[in-house]
Amino acid sequence: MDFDYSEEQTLFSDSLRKLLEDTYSDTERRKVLDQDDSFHSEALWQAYAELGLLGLTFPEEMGGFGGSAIDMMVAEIEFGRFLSLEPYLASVILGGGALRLGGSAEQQSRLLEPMIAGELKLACALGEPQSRYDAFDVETKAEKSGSGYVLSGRKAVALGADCADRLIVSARSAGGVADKQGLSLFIVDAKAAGVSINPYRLSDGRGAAEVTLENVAVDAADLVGEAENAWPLIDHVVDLGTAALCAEAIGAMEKANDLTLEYLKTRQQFGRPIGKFQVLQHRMVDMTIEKEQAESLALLACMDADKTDPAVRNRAVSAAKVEVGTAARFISEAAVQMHGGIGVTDEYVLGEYVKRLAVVQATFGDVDHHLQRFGALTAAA
Amino acid sequence: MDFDYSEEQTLFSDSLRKLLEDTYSDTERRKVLDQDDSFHSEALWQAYAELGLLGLTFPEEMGGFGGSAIDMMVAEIEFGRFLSLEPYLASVILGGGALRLGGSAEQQSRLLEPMIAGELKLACALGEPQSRYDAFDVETKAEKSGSGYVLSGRKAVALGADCADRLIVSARSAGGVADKQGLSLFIVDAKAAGVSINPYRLSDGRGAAEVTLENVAVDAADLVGEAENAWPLIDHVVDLGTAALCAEAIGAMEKANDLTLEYLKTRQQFGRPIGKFQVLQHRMVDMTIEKEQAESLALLACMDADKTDPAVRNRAVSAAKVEVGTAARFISEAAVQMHGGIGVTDEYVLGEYVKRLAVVQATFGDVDHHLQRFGALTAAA
Amino acid sequence: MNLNFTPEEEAFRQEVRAFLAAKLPAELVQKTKTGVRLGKEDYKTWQRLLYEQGWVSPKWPTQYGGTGWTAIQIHIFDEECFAAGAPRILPFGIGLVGPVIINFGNDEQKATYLDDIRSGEVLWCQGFSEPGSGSDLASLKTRAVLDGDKWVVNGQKTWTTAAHWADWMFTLVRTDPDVKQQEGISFLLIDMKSPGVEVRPIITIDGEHMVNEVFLDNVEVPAENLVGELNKGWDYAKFLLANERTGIAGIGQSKAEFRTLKEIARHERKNGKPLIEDPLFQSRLAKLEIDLMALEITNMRMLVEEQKAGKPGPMSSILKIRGTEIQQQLSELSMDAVGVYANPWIEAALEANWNGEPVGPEYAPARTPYYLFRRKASIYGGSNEIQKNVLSKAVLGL
Amino acid sequence: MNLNFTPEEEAFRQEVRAFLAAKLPAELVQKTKTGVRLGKEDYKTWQRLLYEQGWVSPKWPTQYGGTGWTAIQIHIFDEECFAAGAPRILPFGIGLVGPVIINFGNDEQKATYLDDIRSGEVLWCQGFSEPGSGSDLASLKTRAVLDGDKWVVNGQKTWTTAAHWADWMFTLVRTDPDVKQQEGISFLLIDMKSPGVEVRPIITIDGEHMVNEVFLDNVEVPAENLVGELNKGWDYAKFLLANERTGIAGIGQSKAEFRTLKEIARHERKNGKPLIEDPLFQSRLAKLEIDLMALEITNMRMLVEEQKAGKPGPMSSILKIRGTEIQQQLSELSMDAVGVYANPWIEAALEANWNGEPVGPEYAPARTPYYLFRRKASIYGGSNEIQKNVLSKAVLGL
Repeated sequence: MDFDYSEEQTLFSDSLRKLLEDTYSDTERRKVLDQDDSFHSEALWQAYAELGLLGLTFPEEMGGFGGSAIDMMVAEIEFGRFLSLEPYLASVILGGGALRLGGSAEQQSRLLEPMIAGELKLACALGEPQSRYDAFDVETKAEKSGSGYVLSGRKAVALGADCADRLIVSARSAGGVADKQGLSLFIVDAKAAGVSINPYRLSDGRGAAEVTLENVAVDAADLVGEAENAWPLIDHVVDLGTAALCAEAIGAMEKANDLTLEYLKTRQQFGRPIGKFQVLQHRMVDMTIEKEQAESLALLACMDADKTDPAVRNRAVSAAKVEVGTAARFISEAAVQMHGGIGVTDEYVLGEYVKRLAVVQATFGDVDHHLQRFGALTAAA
Repeated sequence: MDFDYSEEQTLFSDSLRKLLEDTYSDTERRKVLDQDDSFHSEALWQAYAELGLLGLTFPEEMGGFGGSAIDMMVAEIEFGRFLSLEPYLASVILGGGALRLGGSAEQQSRLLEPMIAGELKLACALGEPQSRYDAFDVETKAEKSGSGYVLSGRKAVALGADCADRLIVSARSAGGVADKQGLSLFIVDAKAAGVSINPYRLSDGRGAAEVTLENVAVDAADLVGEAENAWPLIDHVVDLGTAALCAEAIGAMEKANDLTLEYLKTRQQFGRPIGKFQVLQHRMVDMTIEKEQAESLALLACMDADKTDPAVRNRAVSAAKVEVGTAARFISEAAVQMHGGIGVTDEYVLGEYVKRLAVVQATFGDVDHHLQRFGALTAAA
Repeated sequence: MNLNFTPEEEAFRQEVRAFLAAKLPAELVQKTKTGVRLGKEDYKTWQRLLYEQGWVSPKWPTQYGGTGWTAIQIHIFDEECFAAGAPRILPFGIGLVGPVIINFGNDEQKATYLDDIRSGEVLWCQGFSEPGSGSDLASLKTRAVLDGDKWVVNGQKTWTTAAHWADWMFTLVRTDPDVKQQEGISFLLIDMKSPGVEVRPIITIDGEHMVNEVFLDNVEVPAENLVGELNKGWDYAKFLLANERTGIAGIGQSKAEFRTLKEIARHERKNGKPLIEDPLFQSRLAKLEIDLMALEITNMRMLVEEQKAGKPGPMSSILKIRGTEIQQQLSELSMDAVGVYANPWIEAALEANWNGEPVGPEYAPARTPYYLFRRKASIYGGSNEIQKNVLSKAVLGL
Repeated sequence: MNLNFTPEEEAFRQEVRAFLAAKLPAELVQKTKTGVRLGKEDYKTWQRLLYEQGWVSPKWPTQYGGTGWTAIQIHIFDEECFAAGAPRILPFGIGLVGPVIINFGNDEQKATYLDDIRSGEVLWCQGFSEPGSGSDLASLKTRAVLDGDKWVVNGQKTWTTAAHWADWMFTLVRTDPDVKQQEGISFLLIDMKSPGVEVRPIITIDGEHMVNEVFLDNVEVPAENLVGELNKGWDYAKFLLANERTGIAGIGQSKAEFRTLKEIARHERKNGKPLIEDPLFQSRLAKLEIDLMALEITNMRMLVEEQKAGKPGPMSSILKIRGTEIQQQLSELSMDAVGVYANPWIEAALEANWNGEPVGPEYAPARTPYYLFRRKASIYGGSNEIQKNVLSKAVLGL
């Protein structure tokens, strides 16, 4: 057991941080937030490609760099700290992850190589308007048609679907609406006939979309993994994404804490820095503890995110999401409160962290969802 | 709507307080706590009888003084403040309440009159080892035998059963173990053949007992209310007792707060009273707010404790027990913490309030139990 | 002691309901129910209707237009208005500056301002906070210097809600810099149309423009706009803030929001059942409802005390603290209730008459903005930390 | 970065397990599992067994009897001991005074005391707190005056755990009353059999006698019992308290208690099902387990850091705060779990070999006393408020 970054991880974390410091200041990011045509910076995306970031988590035989989920964590912490708006989670972790874990060699070579090169983007479209946080709750239908399939249905809040070239879509050809059996995953061209995409920003500025599929034809070659047995893959992909989100939240919380601590030291009221008031001191201590505890479990989640035993992986991921969710809410609210008025202005950067953390909260399951998943595992164990 | 004690209530509250101040100091109460033969002060009990307290909540035709549940509240608040160990809740509110609400005129005259005179004590034996907080979860059997019944079963933690002359016992002659149908209530002589009583103190020093019934014969005249349909009566009696407990907890919390505030003002550390530290100030404020909020709902519960519509009564009582339970735990723990070492010593009186509040917590349903009962009513409404 | 409403109180409730049924415009109700943002005219319309009914300033002394209602009646009125979907009345005129003018203003000021405050013809804003003076309000720096029959005012106010709508601003200004901070402050009324007054918007994290910075650059204010005595402004501010605290519990509004939340929780589904039946969500909902029930009674207990005493006591800080905590929890639980549809930021959907393609249920787009909006409830009107300081000192004697 | 145990670490775990299986007396296990109160001899027995194994003082430098284990090994050892039902080792000798003697004592003191500390032959207690000096420890008043080759000590210590069992007490005494408080304190070892030492029991709210008052009336202490330099006692105390903080997280013990709690929750029934399946109880249990999992990793992160740095840093206050919060929540949830059977106070059932008529399940009688016992966890060893002050200053720079 050890808790240090490897030499490579340190190097790579430093260079990513330098890239973001140099090119992605608050001002630069604000410009991206004001864009209407694209919800992220394509220039930064290409810089990620050049840095090798887009291939980080893929084995060398898929054109990647053979990194682990811990390497993913190293990157995500920086994305969180700098509020990177780019669709890394959507394209690399989720879309790429689905193909890495479940795709055929042909699919990997067809899609992962250009994705890693920055020439193509992926996204997953799993959840639906009625699913809440259960990715197995799927109404979208896949009907066999010749050697291929025809898909129809609606997908909700698909991360990165605003800009993806290909969508990985879950659909059902057997079982009831909330059955884990009967699901398949398909690669769908975002421009295919019958696909309509309603793109929008989330409250943290990141892009997503509602996706409607009307009799969309897909080839047999675009079935990912086994037909009607995609749940283990979907569950794994979502766990992986959740672990990545937890790591990103650690970076964001760390920065929110830094901003608050700085404010406590500089803001004067009643003739002294407000950080001299014991109630605020202790709350700042609580924020620090919350972040440390969340970080410990984000570590664990990333350690276990690549494990194939779902009970082990689910448990670590749910524990992390509970701790991160609890910490994120406490830190967001305490940070705003201690900043006072300035904390609720759009101009000051804290609000962007608060919104990012709110989006993390309602992505892939909130605290209650993961408490229940974890609790059921504990009760069964 | 008004929130003042009536003139009678003020007078009566004052005289009860004077009685307790004069005769029931901490030292006196400690003597009672050290007694082995009786778990309460029989002298104080007789003084309650003389003051008319034992008849307070009974209509005049039953030999009482026609008071309401609000009058009960006035008394219970004082009992809480002075930690009265006497079985008022057990004998007057629960046992007496069952006969008042469901007994025949003959039973009332036979038992309530001597009870009010201080010559006889009652107790309810409702819960069982497996019941947790569900008074309908009854295994004790009542079998018809001639014109009467034969009872067999075990009753758990029956308040005041250590000293009661008559027990009001629930038993089942129809339905499954957790059915609300099929229950009856019986008056059982504590000295009857087949009744065995294992008396003990609770952690707060009050008396209770495990009661075992082995083929205990009871007359038809000792059936309280309707056979096999006692649930509405049991539910009402337990609600009444819960409302009384809530009121008692208000008195206890008020006193725990007073002790803590006094300590904050007098205990010196770092060259000043510890009450000058902002973190302790704010916690003391939180304790004050918790107690005010709990008091508001204890008021409501006592207002509604006499209502016969179970939905209205259950709702008010559960709301109060949740708020009192939450406040009691917060206040207990914060009071001990701010006292430091002295707060965990047996010698200092605070611990007695902490123990009383802990017993209140685990009597007639804890916070979770009442949150669930209340939540189900809200979801259904 | 009796917590039941009297027949008279019940009759009063029916009277209020009848009025609301007859007069509250459906268009306003539709906006408040879906969380669409209200404009200046929405507030003015509703205030005018109450003014015409004679119910716009219930707490004022009857000779100035008060209704003479008991604390319980005021509570019933408040509850029924929000239950029907009425907007709130902006507090700056009727709730804040009005009582100051009534208590400390001269007859001419009363004649000039009070009726327009009640009718809503003239809107007010509050010029208290400054960039360097938030919780430590008494350190304010905006300076007013008497020059003949005019005050010349220089400085900057901030977090000024509705300054961009307001015709007048009541301010605290420093009129004597050489004495103890609290003793050199005066209470001055400033016409927002005066030369030298500049309002700049502050956009808040919910995306809305309701608060502003107000720059005061050699603004000339007639000497007679001073309220009460010179350098006694701090006393008037304390009086005003105590009134603000009491009004801020917002029971009626929170009860209405709780009903909306419950509707959402019936509509949303989790594990194939209505969310309201999910044990964890239900228990959070239950605890929140219980806290609100408690605060409603605590509020009435304190309002009755306050009416007896003729003024709010320091215990009213409890109402501010718990009231805003509950408001924040309501907004939080409502956001959590809509699940993943809390995330899309469809700001246009918050404007009246939007007809874009909906993203998620109709009630979803307002949830996260409202959560963010509510963050400030525990900051303004004296932060909850300041309220606890007040309670600690004034009630507990620490 | 790697959170998996190495094969070497797993092998070490097996070695510890084998030792425990062979040596830990079943009678002790039975007592710890049911919450029966442990006596002096129970503690001594277990310490002696560890001493003989050479594992009693893992953190000490190897030349004084330390094991040279890594932080991870120490964690594994701790976890396995508690999992097997071993009692804790009383901390006063090995955890507290031992390292002070090793770091600041002279050779003669090391020769005199260290081996008896390890074997448990000589038991120690800690004479720090006084009636007027709790959180403000440096204000202590117990006076030591040098008279020839003896210190004459007068004063009173309190909250002295195990003083009635102890052979020796290490104390902080005031040796110079005329300088700044922290600069006039020395660290002195006192033989509890000395004339003038009087121990009076303090019964705590859980009904147990473990803490005491210790009165010192003209107690004569040989001059050579001074540890380190005169008037440097405060530095040694800070060193000692930092060690105490680190040990106090109690992960191994809490994990064992969590398993007990889970067993209780499986056995208790609610609504006809095991309590562990009740959604609210299950969610509380889950949150507690998650917090404990997090603290276990946080603890290892910090222990590894600490071992690298060679001493505990101020961040270790986090372990004290969270560790004791979790201990308290465990005791609270365990009490709640047993429902109405939390209420009977059957003190005799907590004594070994009681065979009275049981009241409720076997595990029930210890629940409320243990809840009450755990209240002090957030008070002793520097209250959690003091820990937060430390973190605020030393880590955050506030």
